[in-house]
Amino acid sequence: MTMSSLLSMEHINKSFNHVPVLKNASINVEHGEIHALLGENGAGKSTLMNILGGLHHPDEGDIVLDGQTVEMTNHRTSQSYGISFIHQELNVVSDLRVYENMFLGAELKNQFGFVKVEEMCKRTNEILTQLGVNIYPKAYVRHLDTSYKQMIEIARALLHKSRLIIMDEPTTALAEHEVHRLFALMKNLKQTGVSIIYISHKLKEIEAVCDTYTVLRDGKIVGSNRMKHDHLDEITKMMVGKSVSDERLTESHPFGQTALEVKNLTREGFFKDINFTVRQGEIVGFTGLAGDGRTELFESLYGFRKKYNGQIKIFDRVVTINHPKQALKAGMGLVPKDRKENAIIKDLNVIQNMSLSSMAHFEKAGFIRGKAERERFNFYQRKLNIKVPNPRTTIDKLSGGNQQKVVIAKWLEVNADIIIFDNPTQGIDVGARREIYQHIVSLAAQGKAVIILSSEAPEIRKVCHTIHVMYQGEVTAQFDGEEATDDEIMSYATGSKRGR
Amino acid sequence: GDEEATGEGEDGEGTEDSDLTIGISLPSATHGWMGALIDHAETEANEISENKGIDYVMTNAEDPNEQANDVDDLISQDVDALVLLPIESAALTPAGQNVADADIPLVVVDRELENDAADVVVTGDNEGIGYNAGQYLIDQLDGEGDVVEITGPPNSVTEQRSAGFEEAIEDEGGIEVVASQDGDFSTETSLDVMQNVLQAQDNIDAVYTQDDGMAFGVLQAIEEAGREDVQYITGAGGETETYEHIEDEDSLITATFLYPPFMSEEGIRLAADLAQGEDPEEEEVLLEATEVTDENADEHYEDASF
Amino acid sequence: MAEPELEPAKKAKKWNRRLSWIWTEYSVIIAFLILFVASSILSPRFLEFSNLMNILMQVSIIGVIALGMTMIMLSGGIDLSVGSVLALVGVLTVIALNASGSIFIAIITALAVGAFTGFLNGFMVAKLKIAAFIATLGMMAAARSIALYTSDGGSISGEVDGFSAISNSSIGAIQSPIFIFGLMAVLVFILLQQTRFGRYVYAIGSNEKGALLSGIRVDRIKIAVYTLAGMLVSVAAIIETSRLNSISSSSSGQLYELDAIAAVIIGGTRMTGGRGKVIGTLFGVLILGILNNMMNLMNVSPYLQGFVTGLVIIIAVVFQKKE
Amino acid sequence: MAEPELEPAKKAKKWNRRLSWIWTEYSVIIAFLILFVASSILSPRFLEFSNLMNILMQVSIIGVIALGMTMIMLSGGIDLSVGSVLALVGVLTVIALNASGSIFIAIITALAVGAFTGFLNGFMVAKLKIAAFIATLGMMAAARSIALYTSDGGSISGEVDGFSAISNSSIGAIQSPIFIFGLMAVLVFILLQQTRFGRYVYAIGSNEKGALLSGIRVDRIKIAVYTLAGMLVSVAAIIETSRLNSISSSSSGQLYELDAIAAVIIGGTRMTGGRGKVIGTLFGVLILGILNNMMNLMNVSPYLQGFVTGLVIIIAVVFQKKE
Ligand SMILES: Nc1ncnc2c1ncn2[C@@H]1O[C@H](COP(=O)(O)OP(=O)(O)OP(=O)(O)O)[C@@H](O)[C@H]1O
Ligand SMILES: Nc1ncnc2c1ncn2[C@@H]1O[C@H](COP(=O)(O)OP(=O)(O)OP(=O)(O)O)[C@@H](O)[C@H]1O
Ligand SMILES: [Mg+2]
Ligand SMILES: [Mg+2]
Repeated sequence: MTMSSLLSMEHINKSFNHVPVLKNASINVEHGEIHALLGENGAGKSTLMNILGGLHHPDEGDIVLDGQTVEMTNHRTSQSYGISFIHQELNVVSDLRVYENMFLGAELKNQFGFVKVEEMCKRTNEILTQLGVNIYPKAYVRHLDTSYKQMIEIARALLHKSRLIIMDEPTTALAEHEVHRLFALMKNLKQTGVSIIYISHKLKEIEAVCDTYTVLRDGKIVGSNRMKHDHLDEITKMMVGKSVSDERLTESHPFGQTALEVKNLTREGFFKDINFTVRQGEIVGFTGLAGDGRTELFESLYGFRKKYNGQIKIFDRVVTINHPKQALKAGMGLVPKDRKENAIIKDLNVIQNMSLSSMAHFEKAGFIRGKAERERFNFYQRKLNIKVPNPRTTIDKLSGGNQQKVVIAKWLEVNADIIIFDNPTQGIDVGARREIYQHIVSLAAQGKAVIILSSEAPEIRKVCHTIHVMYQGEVTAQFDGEEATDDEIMSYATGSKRGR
Repeated sequence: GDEEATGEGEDGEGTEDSDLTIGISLPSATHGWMGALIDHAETEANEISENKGIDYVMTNAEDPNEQANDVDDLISQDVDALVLLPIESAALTPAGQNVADADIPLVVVDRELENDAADVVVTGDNEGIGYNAGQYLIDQLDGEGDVVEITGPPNSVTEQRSAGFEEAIEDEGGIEVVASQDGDFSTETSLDVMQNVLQAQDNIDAVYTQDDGMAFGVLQAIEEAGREDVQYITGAGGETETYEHIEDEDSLITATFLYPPFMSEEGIRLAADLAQGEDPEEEEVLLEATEVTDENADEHYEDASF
Repeated sequence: MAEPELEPAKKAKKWNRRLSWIWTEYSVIIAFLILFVASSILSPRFLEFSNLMNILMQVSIIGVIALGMTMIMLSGGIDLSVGSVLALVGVLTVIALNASGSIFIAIITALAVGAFTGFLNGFMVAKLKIAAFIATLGMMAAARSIALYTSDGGSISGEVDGFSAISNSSIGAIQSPIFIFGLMAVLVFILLQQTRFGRYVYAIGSNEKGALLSGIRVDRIKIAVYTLAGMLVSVAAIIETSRLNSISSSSSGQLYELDAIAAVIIGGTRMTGGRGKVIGTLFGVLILGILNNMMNLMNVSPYLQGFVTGLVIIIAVVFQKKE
Repeated sequence: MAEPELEPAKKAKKWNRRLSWIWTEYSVIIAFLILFVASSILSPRFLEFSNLMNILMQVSIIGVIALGMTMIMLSGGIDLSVGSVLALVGVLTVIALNASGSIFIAIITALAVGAFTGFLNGFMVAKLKIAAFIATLGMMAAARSIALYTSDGGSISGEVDGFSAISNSSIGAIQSPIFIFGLMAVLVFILLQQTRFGRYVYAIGSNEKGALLSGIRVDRIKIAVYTLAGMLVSVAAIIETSRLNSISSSSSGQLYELDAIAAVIIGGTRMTGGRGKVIGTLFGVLILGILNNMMNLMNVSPYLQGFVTGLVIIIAVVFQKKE
């Protein structure tokens, strides 16, 4: 250990319910560096950081800060050492206002003990402006989009003068230009001597902003080094244990009949005049910035939001869908975004989460056949490589990425003719991400109509036959998947180009 | 014969002949009168246990079903006599039958059962309270006037006290009940309710309340409103404080009608006798709803204990 | 080589794990056992067969209600109206019984009234989106009021022979209320554990939005839950009315909601829904039953019984392992 | 060019939005106004000054309790023990008063007892992690029990001159309970809206984990909330005891918890916490007060009053705009 290290965590061991999650893991972070912490889903990244943040206690091992061994009794100890933590799961308080969230736990007060509202609003505005977001500080957070909530979490970490900021997948809900702003800010912070531990599954980001990296695999350290341009492939191999190819996944094949046709779909204030068709075997992507209305559009189609004008046809039948159940019956499924809020049922176990939308498959004479459920789950566990200590544990015990895989398994089991994936790879590691897209492609090959919503144009370009770009509730451009370029998509998504 | 029957089983060691137990099943104390009744029962039972060596087991129930359960418990404990104050007469009738079937002497207090399971019945006269209060007000008002009724919460006691009152004033065309509202056997509630009633009624000559505690609330409301029209307030029960009011010339509370909580003492004394194998002297002890006014308040002052 | 040394440690670990699992899942059973053993020591009468049967008999009404409450609370709701609805069902049942002279019609009336009030509760909660606490609080006031109004505040008795036999007969050594309670428990257990409906109830209690997005008709399931719970209240009302061959519009069912909710929570069901088990509720009901029984057996001062009950409820809940 | 055409539409939209905002935030006030106007029409007596003062006077006790309940419910909890604690505080206060002869000591006793029971509630909820419903249910049973025990089930009266002046004096035309209620409302309002403590209460009710991770000492805040609410119950107990110069251990405070909770929810506070306003609670309390007043003024059958109350509670809540 050199004296100059800001942090070193040494020989950390940690088990949950006797299952080892971290095995002799160590990490070393210098002053003023951005350190990437990498690894597959469930590798133990969040767990390691939770130990640093005082949320878990290591079974063995030391935490050394500036040469001194410290005891992280709880998260407040950690905060008192100047460590800020942006958690993987959003932790904003949705019933408070933006500035109240920003200053929660560290309010500015006057000598009478009353809070200084205006001053807090002002500071909030300053920081949010730096991050390039424009939110009214007195707005209630519950009215904001997920990406703004994420920005608020980030801004809050910046507000406190920290020595070390832990960012556990901060960009999963952000659009690309927001990510760029964040990076610029991170680099500024670095200049002032602040260190950052950065966790992400987006290797492009890692390459763009990180100085050093540590790779975890199954709770063990498999490598740690300075970041170099040509390391990415090697890092991937370290993480996954094999190399992952980067080429286009989808092949062109003849499409079947039109599965979904949408005409003039409008919902006041959310989206307007939406027209598109999806044929059997086709993969259609919708991309744009956060708040472009794509989630609202497809939630309306799916019957989750009820009021809209226009016409929806499924296999030439005009349908009215007022409830997700009707959508399912009509042959349409939706894999929602924001898994914690929308997709997982945290008190049900992993198997039960998998079977929830297709109970009919596991029923006999009105009773559930537990064995059939389990067997079906085993099938998906193998197919999607789901890491789970025991399928009877509740799903919230799984790592974020593995939770997402269970959610995907649930919708594969539904076997709908039309499947909408909203941000399906949120928080998924590179290896698994490719696997998930492979499954999506093979669904299309089986004749399903597939729709993918994602802010990550580069990613869906690899899978989609057709890409629609949305801007402020309207479709502004339509591309063929093979010929679209990221730049061009971006210029429509940001509204700098219109009408194509 | 009874004693031998209950002496069966293996509780032989150390058992003496005088090892008798009285079971007492009462409602729980949700208002003052019942609280006083329970208190009297406990005091008397303790006294008997000291003087005569007769133990007791007391249970309290919130509702008729729980009370039926309590009675079952007491039966299975082989008590030697049982004192029962049924929350509801009809509901506890089968339970009373079970007691009789188990050959346990039964003393019923306050409310009668609908069969003849009881060996002795000690009751006050709920209808009498209403009837006597009605008569009293007719006398005082010369058969004419506007009367407000402040009732207890909806239950059979309230029903009887209202029915008696109604019966009394029915024959006198001149008495009109201008409002009848629920004071919940509570001083606080009666105060609030009476405030509102005073607001609505321009003229009130007298207030009939079904409980002394409520009379106090009514009195306070009238005094606060500064109303001169009300001349009489009647209570029911027989609290010490009521007698003070009755003897006080200036107080509007001029009469109450006895419904003494110490009837439980009487019941327990009788049960103790029955447990010892004595026959009851009489099968019905009716504690009359005696009218207490300033003429006879001093006679009853002694007995008041709550 | 290290194997022989590792083995016992491994075994111990496995046992540890199993014990901690039992503890988490079944701490209420342990609490029950402790109370049971303590009671046997404190009172020689406690273990007598007739006393144990008394306890079962006494808990059967609250028990049946608590089964419905378990479903409601698993779905994330609560029902404060059960006591008043019991009185209302009882009153209307006896009226129907006396008017028709038919026990069958009385039972149908009971089930219909319970189902209807339950349906109304569910409708308010699911469709009108009223917080369950307030919707059922309103129902609590309204149902009691109607019961009082239809019976002039008094109690009414059955006048048809045979009605009181429902609760007052025995099957072997077991009185029929105990039997009915057991039967209902099995039915609710199967419903919750073995059917899709049950799965949906848990899902809704755990994450309502997630359940909706999974294609579950959340509204219907909720209405069904309250309706079924209402019907269980009907069953309880039939037991109670028939046991006493009468029902009091004013005092019957008073505070049953608190007993039932307490039993469910002591049994380990989470207030906010999504987690809990019927079996836990059964033991929760038994704990309360033994407690009442013991306080009677030991002649605890009536004024202090509330204190003891409060204390035991809290201890039983603290006792449950927290995550 | 299109501008002039757009303008009026825009304005209308803005108005629309403002109206819908008022509606969302203050629907309880609208409900209140409707009830108020309806009452004035139905009963000519209603609008008399003395009647309005009566109403304020009658709601002051539940009102003070409901203020504390608002804090608790904003933090995501509930307190079923308020009625019993009121009785306990009252009993111990009168005992202290009569023993010491000092009004000051009586008031200190009242505050200490309320604070202590509140602290215990908070401790059970925050530290022992017992669901608030069950913890305060236990306290409800225990407090009533101790009150009954210390006063032998009866009621006790103050024997010190001047104590009853606390509630029975007036400041100008305003009786002191109304004044105390107003003062407490202002204090709680400031506490919740203007201080960091208030902010934390909302945060905890909205997202406890988020609040915890923000470095808020959730446990302490919760304990403080329950303790403060307990002290408000003490204030209510002082008002009540002093008003009648006596307290009944058995009947005082019965069911106050339901009235207070109903007032808070009618006032728009969310059952699960995080959302709500003191001002809403004030109007919730007034709605219940007017309702009781009107039913007495119009001499509604006591049997039916529960029905009317239940109905109005539900209508008032349905009335609130849902998101
Ligand atoms: N509280 C817990 N109880 C039991 N097991 C846990 C708990 N938290 C994490 N785990 C397990 O620890 C392992 C590591 O999880 P962790 O969240 O650290 O993964 P991760 O590397 O952050 O993955 P991801 O990239 O998916 O977020 C997983 O197998 C997970 O199931
Ligand atoms: N109102 C209700 N009353 C009682 N049970 C109900 C009610 N609504 C739904 N259920 C039960 O809940 C379960 C799920 O109902 P749901 O309507 O979601 O099923 P489904 O998958 O649509 O079935 P189907 O295809 O037959 O319509 C079924 O077991 C059903 O019997
Ligand atoms: Mg993670
Ligand atoms: Mg269906």
